[in-house]
Amino acid sequence: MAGEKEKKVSKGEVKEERKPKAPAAEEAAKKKAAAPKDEAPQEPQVDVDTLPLVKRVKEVKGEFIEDVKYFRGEITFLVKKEGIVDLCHFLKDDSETQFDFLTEVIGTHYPEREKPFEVVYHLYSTSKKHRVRLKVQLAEDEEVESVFPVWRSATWYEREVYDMLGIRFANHPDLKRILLPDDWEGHPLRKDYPLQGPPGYREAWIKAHCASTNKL
Amino acid sequence: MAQELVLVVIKMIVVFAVALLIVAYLTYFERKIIGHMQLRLGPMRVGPHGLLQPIADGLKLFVKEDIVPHDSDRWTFYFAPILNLVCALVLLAVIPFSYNFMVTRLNIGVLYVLSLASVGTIALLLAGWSSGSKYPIMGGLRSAAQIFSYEIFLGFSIMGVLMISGSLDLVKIVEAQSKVWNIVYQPVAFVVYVIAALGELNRVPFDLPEAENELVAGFHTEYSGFKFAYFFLAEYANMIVVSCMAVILFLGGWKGPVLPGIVWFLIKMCAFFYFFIWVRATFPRYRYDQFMRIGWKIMLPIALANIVVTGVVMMLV
Amino acid sequence: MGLVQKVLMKDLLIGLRRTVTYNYQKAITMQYPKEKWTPYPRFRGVIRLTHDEEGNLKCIACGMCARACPVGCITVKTEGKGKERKLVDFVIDFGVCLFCGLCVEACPVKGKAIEMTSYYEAATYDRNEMIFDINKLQADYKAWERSFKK
Amino acid sequence: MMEKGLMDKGSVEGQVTEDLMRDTLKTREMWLNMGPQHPSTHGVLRLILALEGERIVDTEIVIGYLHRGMEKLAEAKTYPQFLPYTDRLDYISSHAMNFGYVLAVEKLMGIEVPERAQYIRVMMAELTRISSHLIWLATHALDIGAMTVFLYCFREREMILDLFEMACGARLTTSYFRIGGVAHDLPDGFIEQAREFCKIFPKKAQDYDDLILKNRIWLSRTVNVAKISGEEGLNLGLTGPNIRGSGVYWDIRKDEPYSNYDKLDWEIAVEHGCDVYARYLVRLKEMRESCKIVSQCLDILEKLDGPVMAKVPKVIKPPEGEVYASVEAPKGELGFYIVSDGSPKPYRLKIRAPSFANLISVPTMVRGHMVADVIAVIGSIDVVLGEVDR
Repeated sequence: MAGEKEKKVSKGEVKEERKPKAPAAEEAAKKKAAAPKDEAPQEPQVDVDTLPLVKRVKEVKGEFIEDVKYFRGEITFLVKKEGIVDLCHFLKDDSETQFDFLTEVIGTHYPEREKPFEVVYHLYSTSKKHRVRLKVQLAEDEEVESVFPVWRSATWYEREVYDMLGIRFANHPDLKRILLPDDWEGHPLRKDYPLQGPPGYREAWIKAHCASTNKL
Repeated sequence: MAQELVLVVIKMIVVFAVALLIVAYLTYFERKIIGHMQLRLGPMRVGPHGLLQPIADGLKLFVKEDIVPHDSDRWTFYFAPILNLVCALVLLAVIPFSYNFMVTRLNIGVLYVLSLASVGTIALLLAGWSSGSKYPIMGGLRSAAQIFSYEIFLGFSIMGVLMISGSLDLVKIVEAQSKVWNIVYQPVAFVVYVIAALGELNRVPFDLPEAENELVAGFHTEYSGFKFAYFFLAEYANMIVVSCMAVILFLGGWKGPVLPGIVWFLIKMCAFFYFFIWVRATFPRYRYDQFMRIGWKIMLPIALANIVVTGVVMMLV
Repeated sequence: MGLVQKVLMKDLLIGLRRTVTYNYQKAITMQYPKEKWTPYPRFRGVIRLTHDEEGNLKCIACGMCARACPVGCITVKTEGKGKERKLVDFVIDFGVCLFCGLCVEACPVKGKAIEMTSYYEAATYDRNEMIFDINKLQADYKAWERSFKK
Repeated sequence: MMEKGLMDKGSVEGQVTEDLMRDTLKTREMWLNMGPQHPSTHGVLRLILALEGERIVDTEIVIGYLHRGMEKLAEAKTYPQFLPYTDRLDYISSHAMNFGYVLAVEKLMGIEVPERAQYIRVMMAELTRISSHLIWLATHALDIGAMTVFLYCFREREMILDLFEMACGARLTTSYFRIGGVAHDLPDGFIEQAREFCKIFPKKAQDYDDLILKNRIWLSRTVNVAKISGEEGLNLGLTGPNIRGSGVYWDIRKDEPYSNYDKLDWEIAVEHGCDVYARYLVRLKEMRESCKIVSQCLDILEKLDGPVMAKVPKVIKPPEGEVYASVEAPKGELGFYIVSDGSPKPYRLKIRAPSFANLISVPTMVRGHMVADVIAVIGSIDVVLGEVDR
């Protein structure tokens, strides 16, 4: 966890939790006692390699898979950057997987990591009714291939990731900002981007738009 | 001579003043009726049951800022609404509200009405074009297409009536219906006439030139203040004229038992307004190409067939 | 739809019949300033501070509400520490408030030191008037409610 | 800027040039800017249309006028604090939005929600679906010109909003669901009033059918307009009633049942017309199915007693990890992807907004149609800009 984030959390929380801390801990303990009943079936030590989907993917496209995770019933593949389009094509067309629907493309920023960016793909199969998550990790200036040839909906999702995090997608037909104005500076969902916009932005906005009210 | 002139002037003033008042209150009744059809109340605030609403609206439009777009063709932009209203009001001059209550009796009344009505539509085209904006020009183009298609079968639809009565004089047409109204002889023509009238008036389901959901406000998007009021008045004045023509051509004009002729005329006219408003509250809007198709492929053949059938029957009887 | 029905415009006539029947039924409009909507008991309107039987504020100045607020529109100013903590001012900016009710839920006082009233006519001409201080937050809306309640 | 954007798509430019070559007259397409202030773009959607006469050659969609940075805000709020924000995503179906969010957090924490709360949630979500579809029908019909349908729909919607106000205290931004259950139990008299609604609604819904279902004008405006096949729809990210209008049997409530949907008896509404009219029929059927679900829930709730909140720690601190949970919102698949680092605030929260994804296919749908059809198409896919821009 980033130092900055840690600090923010502690600043906000330690003060707040002065009172409820004890009950919270109690609750947590109580929950731990009661929880295994609910959680245990969800979090058994599943051997991921026995899952049919993982087996199939590892069998055919094993060279692109770096890691497989299983959490709360969801399978996550950590995919090598070069293999993403190839893997997507396979997942879409293979008769055992049939992931015909791209649910979304997400970008995440982990500033403390060596490869700070992560692009997450959620896939769904309307015939097999199962889901999978693919992850690609990227270094600061790396690009990832667009999955636009596989699912056309990726155009917008990837534009949003670019807009919010500045991750570039190679071979994207029209990579530009989507939610923010074209002349916006910075990428707001990066962790180093301040919550209330760039410094001075808010004040300038108030000056321009709320001249009549002196307090906001 | 002088006496006659004074009489004509008085008639003119009465007809136009009453017409403008009726027009203003038509908007009120439209809002009220549509409101009630939609389980609302319509205007309620200005005066009892909102009765002064049209006057308040008029005053509001009068004092509103009069905006002229930068890219507009200035003089045409000013001229179009005036032309539209003048055409609409001038039409009222030949309408016989009863046997002797009319501004002037013209022996080619039908022709006069048809020709001036199309001039009024040109005003819409001018308005759309001169605004120098994209939505109005699309509205203007649509109204131009309407002139060409709907004017034609509007004319054809009343041809049967003219054949029966043998005159273009509106008074004579009414007199010819002393015993039986023309709607009995010409039911098909009546339906065609009503549909053509809806198209001619830019009313739902044919209100394409001003389709507010597509073209914002169509040809009068850029108009504001009193120039907008001109269009508004003209639209309702046109509604009066079209309703009057329907009453004269198909519903026996002022003919009716007991009540004086003018009262009968107004009752029939109001029934027609109600129908227009009723239609507006009920139907969706046609698309532009569908509207053209209905005009040329369905209505025109029906109107022509009606003429042929009327002719054949008249020859045989 | 058969040809006869099509020529007779049955589809259109059904619609026309529907609108004309409603024309002669009672409208469902509520004429707002004249008649007013009586909210249900749970309505989340403007927030006020409550009193105990002796007429003192119930608030113990713990600041739980301020911490629960998603937008941070509540400011609780206190004096002193520990058991001597005293409430100095309690400010809610209703220009920012979401009226979500999380503050009331967070209140640890028995019987809740803050409550959401049914008052909904809180519009103002000036943003600053939407900032309620401790005095304004004790306003009683009972009279307002009684003025239109059936 | 806008010209460049359109020209970037090489195929479009090619198309236009071809048209120019074909016509001996030198004509140029007209650029029409529809929105963000336009009567029928449902908020602040902006479309840049390239027109040839009234026919659409190309469309570019510009969004973001309502962007509030929800995802960034979420990173600064604790888990319970973000809940009222989800109301403001799709503000006409806030229960469904809450539902998606709390499901995701509960999945992350492994909380089991009490039965009674489950049924209350399902009932509220279905009432929301009806009210959302009513607004959709109202505005869609208004866009096509049938303005009376609008008022009739709102009449029934008011009944639903009354129910919401009764149970939650707010009519629109309800914030009723909590992580682990719902905020309050149902108030007295709720079940009776809800039952009355279920009884009245199918009768009142006859009004909309009378006005437009078989109306020839409505048919000519919607049938065979904006056809999109199921396969293409999936490729373009269509979900919810829109994809079911193209003959795809896909409803998350059936396929991955959450919150007791599998214990209730109802059917997926599917039509095979692939056009605007099919999407209209799907939603009409869905409203009636939802009504069925609500009355079943009411039957169960009458007998079922119990708590409406699970035992949830005061400070919600989920374990480290990431989950994706989705619900069938009225507009389509609503998903929340939450990455937790073990702190009381989400590390990353991504909202998969159905309207955003549904908009992607609009340019494909409207190509070759007329300006008036654009309105019908936007109406038929049912966008809410609060959700698109987030």
